Amino acid sequence: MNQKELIEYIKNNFKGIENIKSIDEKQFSITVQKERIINILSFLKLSNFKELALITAVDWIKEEKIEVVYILFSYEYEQQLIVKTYIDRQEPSIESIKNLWEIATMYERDVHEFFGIDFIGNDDKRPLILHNWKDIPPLRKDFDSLKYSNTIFGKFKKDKE
Amino acid sequence: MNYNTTVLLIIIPILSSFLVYMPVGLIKKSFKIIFLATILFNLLFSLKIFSVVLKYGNLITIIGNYHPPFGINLVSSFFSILFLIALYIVFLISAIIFIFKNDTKNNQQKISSVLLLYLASFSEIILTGDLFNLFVFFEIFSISNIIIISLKNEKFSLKGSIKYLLISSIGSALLLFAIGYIYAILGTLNLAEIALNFEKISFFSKCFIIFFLMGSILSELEVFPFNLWISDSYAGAKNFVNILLSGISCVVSLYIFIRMFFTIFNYPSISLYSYNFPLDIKLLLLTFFSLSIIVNQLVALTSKNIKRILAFSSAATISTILFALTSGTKSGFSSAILLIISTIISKPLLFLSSHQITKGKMEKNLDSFKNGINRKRYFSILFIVSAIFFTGFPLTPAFFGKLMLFYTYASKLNYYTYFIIVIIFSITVEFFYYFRMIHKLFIKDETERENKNIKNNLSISYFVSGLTMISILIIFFIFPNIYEKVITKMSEEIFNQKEYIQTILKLGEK
Amino acid sequence: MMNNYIVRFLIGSLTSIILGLLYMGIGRKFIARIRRCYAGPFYQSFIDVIKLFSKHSISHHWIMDFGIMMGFSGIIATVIFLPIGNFYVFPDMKGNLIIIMYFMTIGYLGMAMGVSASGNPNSPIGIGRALALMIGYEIPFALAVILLIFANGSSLLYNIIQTQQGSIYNWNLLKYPFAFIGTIIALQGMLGEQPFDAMIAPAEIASGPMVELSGKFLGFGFLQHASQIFLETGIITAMFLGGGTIIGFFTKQLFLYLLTLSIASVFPRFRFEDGVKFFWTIPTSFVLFQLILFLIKR
Amino acid sequence: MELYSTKKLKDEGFEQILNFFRKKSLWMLHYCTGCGAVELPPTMTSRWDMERFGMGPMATPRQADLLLITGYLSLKSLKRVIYTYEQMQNPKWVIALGSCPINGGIYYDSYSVINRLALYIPVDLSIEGCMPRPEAIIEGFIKLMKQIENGEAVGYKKYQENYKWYKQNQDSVLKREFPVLSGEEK
Amino acid sequence: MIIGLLFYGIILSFLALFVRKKYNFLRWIIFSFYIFLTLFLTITIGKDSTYFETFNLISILNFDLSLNFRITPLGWLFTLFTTLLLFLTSIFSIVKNKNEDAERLINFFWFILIISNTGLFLADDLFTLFIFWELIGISSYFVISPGWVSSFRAVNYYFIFSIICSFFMFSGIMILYEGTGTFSIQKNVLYFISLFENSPLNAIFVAISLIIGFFVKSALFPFHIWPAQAHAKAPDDFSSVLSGIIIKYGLYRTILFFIPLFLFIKEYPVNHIMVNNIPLFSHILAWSGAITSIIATFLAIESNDMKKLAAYSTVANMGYITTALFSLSSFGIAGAIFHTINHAIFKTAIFLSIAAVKYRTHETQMHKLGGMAYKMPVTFLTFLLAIISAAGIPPLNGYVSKWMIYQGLLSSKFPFLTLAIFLSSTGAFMYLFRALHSIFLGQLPEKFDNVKEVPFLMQIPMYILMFLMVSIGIFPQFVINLINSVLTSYNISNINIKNSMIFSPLSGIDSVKVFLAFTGSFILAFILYLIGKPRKHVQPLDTYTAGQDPADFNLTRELYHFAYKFYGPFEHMFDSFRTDTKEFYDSIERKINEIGGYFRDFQSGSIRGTIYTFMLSFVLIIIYWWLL
Repeated sequence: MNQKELIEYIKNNFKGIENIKSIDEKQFSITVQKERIINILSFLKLSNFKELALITAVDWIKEEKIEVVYILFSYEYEQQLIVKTYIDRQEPSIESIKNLWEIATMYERDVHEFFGIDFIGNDDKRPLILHNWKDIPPLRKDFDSLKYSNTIFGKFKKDKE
Repeated sequence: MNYNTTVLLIIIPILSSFLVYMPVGLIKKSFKIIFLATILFNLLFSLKIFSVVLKYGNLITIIGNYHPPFGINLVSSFFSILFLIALYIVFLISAIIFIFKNDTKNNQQKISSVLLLYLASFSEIILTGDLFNLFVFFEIFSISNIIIISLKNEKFSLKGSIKYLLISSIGSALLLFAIGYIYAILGTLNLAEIALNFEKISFFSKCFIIFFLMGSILSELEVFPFNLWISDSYAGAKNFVNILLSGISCVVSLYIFIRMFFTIFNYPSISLYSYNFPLDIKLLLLTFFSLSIIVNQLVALTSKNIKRILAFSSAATISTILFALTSGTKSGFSSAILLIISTIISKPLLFLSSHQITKGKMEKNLDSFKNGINRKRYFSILFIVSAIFFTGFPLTPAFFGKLMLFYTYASKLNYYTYFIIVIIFSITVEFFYYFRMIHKLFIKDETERENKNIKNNLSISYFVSGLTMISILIIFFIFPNIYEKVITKMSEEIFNQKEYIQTILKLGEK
Repeated sequence: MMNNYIVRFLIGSLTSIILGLLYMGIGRKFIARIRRCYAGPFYQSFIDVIKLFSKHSISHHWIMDFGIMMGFSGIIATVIFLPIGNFYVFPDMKGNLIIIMYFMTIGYLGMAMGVSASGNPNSPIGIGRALALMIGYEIPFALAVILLIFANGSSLLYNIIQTQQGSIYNWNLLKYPFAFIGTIIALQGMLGEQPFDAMIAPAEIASGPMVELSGKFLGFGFLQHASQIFLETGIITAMFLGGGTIIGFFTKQLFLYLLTLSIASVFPRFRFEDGVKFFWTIPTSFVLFQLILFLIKR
Repeated sequence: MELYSTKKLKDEGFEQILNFFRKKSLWMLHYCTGCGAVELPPTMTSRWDMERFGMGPMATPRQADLLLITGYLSLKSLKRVIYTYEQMQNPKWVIALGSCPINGGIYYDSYSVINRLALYIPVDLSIEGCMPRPEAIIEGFIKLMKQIENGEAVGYKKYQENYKWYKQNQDSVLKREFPVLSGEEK
Repeated sequence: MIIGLLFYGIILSFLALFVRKKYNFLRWIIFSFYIFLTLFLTITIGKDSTYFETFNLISILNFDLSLNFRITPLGWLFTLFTTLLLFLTSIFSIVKNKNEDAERLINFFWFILIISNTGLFLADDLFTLFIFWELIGISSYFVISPGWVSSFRAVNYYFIFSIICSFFMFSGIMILYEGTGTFSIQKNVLYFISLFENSPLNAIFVAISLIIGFFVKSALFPFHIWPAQAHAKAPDDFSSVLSGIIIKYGLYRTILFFIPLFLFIKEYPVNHIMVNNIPLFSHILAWSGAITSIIATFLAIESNDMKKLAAYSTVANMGYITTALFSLSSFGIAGAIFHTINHAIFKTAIFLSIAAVKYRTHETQMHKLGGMAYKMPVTFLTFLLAIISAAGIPPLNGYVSKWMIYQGLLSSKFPFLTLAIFLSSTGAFMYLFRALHSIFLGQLPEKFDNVKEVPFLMQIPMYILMFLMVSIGIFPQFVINLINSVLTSYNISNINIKNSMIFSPLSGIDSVKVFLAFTGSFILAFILYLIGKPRKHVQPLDTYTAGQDPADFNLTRELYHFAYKFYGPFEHMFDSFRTDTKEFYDSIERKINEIGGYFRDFQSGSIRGTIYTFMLSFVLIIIYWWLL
């Protein structure tokens, strides 16, 4: 099944799927509402999009939205499917897909650390990469990294002036 | 020398075994007094006879004025009287236990009469000079044995007694058959007469006689293929019966074996040679007895019930004694006597003390021995001392017995010497399971509830009998040369058959 | 008499240290040459030792200091019994082979005790490997020693050397060639060179026993290794190459050391149990074959 | 920021002689932190051969005198570098390769990469270049040797004298109690 | 006077039984006082072998059984060093047995053991030898397992083996007695030698009966499992006696009988198969010793329990001694006797230090211990010196006897035996260091932080043992003079010593010079140590962990101690041919039980069955008679 048939197949099997776009002949993306994310992902997993490559997020500060991105890959069709959902920015929370894919716990823990998204059902909230981090999640747009670096690491600059 | 009163030793017990039923005067428990009186009489009277024998040598009692080759006569030689005294002592001890402690109040009267019959029968067997007389009292002896064993009327004792009944009846049938055959050939039934012209008869008939006579007493001697009745009867019998069985019945059959082999067949110089099948009787007996030693020891090692262990260890010791006797030399005989002495004394003691130690417990297996040392301190010490005496710790009579045994088989340096390995195996196994039992006494028993209220009701009779036995053992330990004189005298008497025949037949002609 | 011994003792021990370091320096240059680069000057190890003794050091317990010192003194004490050329520290005990073999174990025991008191698990793992390897290479070496003792009827190195005097043909090397090959392989294990250096594998167990040795303790380790080179090569020259005069003796030692280094620089590392298996099969069969030949001939 | 004057802490007399030997046998701790580690193999092996100067890689900090920081240091690796540095024995020297340890380099604005290594451990010599080539590294080594020879390479003494200042800097970065950007100064 | 001593000992042992539990240290003081008395007497009596004493027990049935004693140089030497070591262990056990539960019984049987120990060595005739041999068997059995259930399993092999060997010896004595008519050792030994000429078959039977005792008691190849079992369960201070002294009895008796025999055959090899001029039979024994030492060494390398390790090392050392003894060269025999003494000394030291560690930590598994040296320095020093002398490293006493053993073996041309001994002595170094590391060095677990040194009374024997090891190591000539007196009594050529310089056919050593060399080099090392910059003390956990702070991955000192399966990969090399002899004996035991069980069920069969068997067996006898 090449990409077009796949897109057709998904379009008429599922409702609540907004714009399906094919990025290139190996990749295509769909956007889904937040509530339907779980059963779409589980359906995709069954129709041999076996591998969850990545979970990440994008902070749209203007639209007050955070976009959660799931990248799936299927060996059979050799297609990469990008599933996007938009959640509210103030209290970002979404269902955890821990029991679909084991690896999801690690990705969700990472995204939680860098974007502050609360994944319901995944209670592993320990810091993963950052060391002794007390501020707001760093990859949020409203986080000013230069100011942070200057305040904490830049002491020598002040002495120089 | 003619001494007719020894017959009293037999008549009095038979008489009193009937007297027991008639209540004498007002005393309700009169049978107890009669019972004890007869035993004491027998003991004292045999001591008197012993003093006479010491003075005049062998004594002959002629019954009904028929002179020996025809009539029945009793021979009380040094060897037989001493045996009798030893057995009377053991009988006295078991009688004390039976009378004072026994709880089955009602049929005590009946049992005492049976015991008295038992007493009469074994004293007659030892004293008799006549083969048929031997058969008759052997019958009474086995029957009374059966009755005693079946006293406890629970599964094991009944099964054991029936087995014993069957085997001993077959044995006595064989004995009867042998008597018939001897009477047909030699015409006489007097032991001395048979011994005199035993050489003349043909080889085949000699083998015939030996086998059938042997066959009858083998079952008594607890030799392996024939001792199938031991495990049930010993396990089932009451305590005082065990003492009787282990102390007296084995020793009596041993006496018959010695009397037959050494006086009648004149064992060491027996000529059993014939053209077509030379019979080396010594090798036959040796292999037979060593097989029975090994098997008995193995069964003793692996069985769990205390009584069964002690039973099979006594069976093994008796086969060792037989093993020693078959060597046919003086030192072999003296080692046999030494082992007999140690069994007569320590074996009943073992039964007695083990019974007391396992008194409170349900099943009488090895674990019931646990923590014996501080539960029943007196009896455990009794058990340890008697075990040490029985297994032949250095300087005890059994040790000298084993010393002599090794010496007998070492001296000849022929291919018989290699039978020693059987003895070594049996000693090792024996040491092992006796020390396992002693070791169990010291082990703390976890399952035992610490209820201090088991009053240590030390029954006097057990205490007294234990004490007497221990004192005998200690005396033997401290003054070993008591039994040295006894053994030398016995071996002289046994080994010259001529003197035995002369005392009977010469007197007869005169 | 007393000062005579002290002087001889100093001569014996200092030559072993100095020459040992010298051999190490030359060895490093030799290996560098094989790797097509120019290692530092030949006196580089002297500098290293002095630098190490100039550094501060840490120790976890006085047992660590005592152990390292004992290790070093064990090796020096063994060198005392070694014939250096034809000079003997103790004239009346001219190099007793069995004493030397047993004295070497003091060096191992001392070093092992010191480093295992340091508490770092890497060092006992290294020592365990070293001891297991030791039981490996001791067998061919012991067989060679037995062969020579049987051949010369005396376990003194002095007599073994005497029998090899004269021309090159009566060197034990030529009389018992297989035994020599076996011993050379055993020497490889004794010095802890490449195929058998599982015990100080820098990559796996962070240089094994020497993981906690800093400053002067590492200096002791260096000196011990140096005199160990001098000792082991010295024994084998005495046994097989007929230790000649002072100069001849040193050149033969250097030749042996460079031989082991050339083998070392081309071989990867054995796992230590395969090393032991190797020792018990190949070199032992060489020396065994030679021994059997000798026994048949006698 | 000149907390120390090299003159005050200069080695004198006997130490000066020892420095001659220390210079000739510098042992480098084989601890590759950042992207500069790839430059070291050529310097060690036959192409540039630092063994000529008696320098060699050592497995444990106990045995090493020279700590090579090869590139940027995140907070977590800074913690390990400080722990290893303290395990090394005096006299010890630190060389920082690349521009990141000097001013944070291309990660100047990153929230986890430190901007200046000198604040946390004394750096004796920094070799610029976004990963200097082996020739520059060898040049740096020779410069350090000269410094050691005339007794100026005294970073370790400086660390001992101003230990409190260094500890304070390290704690300010590693053990922060309060958020940084929320405004209130710690 | 000896009989007075023994009699007095028996009275004391019964007396000690009645001391109440509260004053039980008094019981042990009486005990050690008695041993001191025996030690004092043995020294005062001295070595004149004319001293003869007899005590007539009984004479029955043409046997005159009497205990008679004679001081032979060999007997005297063995009594001296065994009583000395027993005295030291008894001092150690005064404190240790304060709160043991069954110590009243242990004391009583240990008393009997001491009495029979002196009795055995000074016995002049075989009957006394057998009586004390039997007493030792029984009393050591009861001391090892006084009422503990678990230890019966461990001891039953020891018990069975010792009974078998004592009764085989009994039959051997009887055959000899029949020949010579008396029990005295001298006559019997001569008769034993002459027996080989006229009736070889019985001579071999007697020889085997005596050799089995030797094999069992000194735990040689087929019987090498009982020490490990018995030691693991025995009370700690007794295991030092068990492996220091009790294992030597078999050896003593063999020296009495077999050395004169083999030397005689060596001179007049009439019709004996000679293997490079020593009798084939002694060659086999030498090889059995070598095999035992190798097997025991590899078993010791694998064992994880420190007492089992020490037990296996005892078995290995017994292997050396047998090999040296049966190489029949003068140096071999002298080396064997000297090694027995040395082995007794350093093995008691090892076991006492292990007992001290166990007294404080109640733990015998080596991987659970660690770092004891930091808390118990004296015990550590004793253990260290004991290890050095056990591995035969020069300055201490082990190397002199090992060197003599090598001289003996090499001078009588045994290449492969020397190789076997060399392999097991390097192996010895392996497991001894492992014990040193995992018990005393490495990381001290948290739970043993408050472990203190053992009380002073326990340290006295350790100091004395250390002094003994060092002094014999430096001045071995005192002990060698004693051994020479023993050699002359067996007219073997003496070892020539010129004040601390021992000459052998192959080479000579001067142990004073060896010690000087070692101290000189140690001083050199110490000077170098002072030259270097002063060192700084650092906490045990502050080690190189590749930069990771130990507190981060909650590393405790116990986890950080590497001791479990120390030579894991090395052991895997021998997986293919690993036979477990204990398994072999268990299978025999199971087989015996099976047969016994078969006969037992056979007994309690049905009634009808009994009759059939009765008749069947009767018929079988007749057939058997017919075949015969």
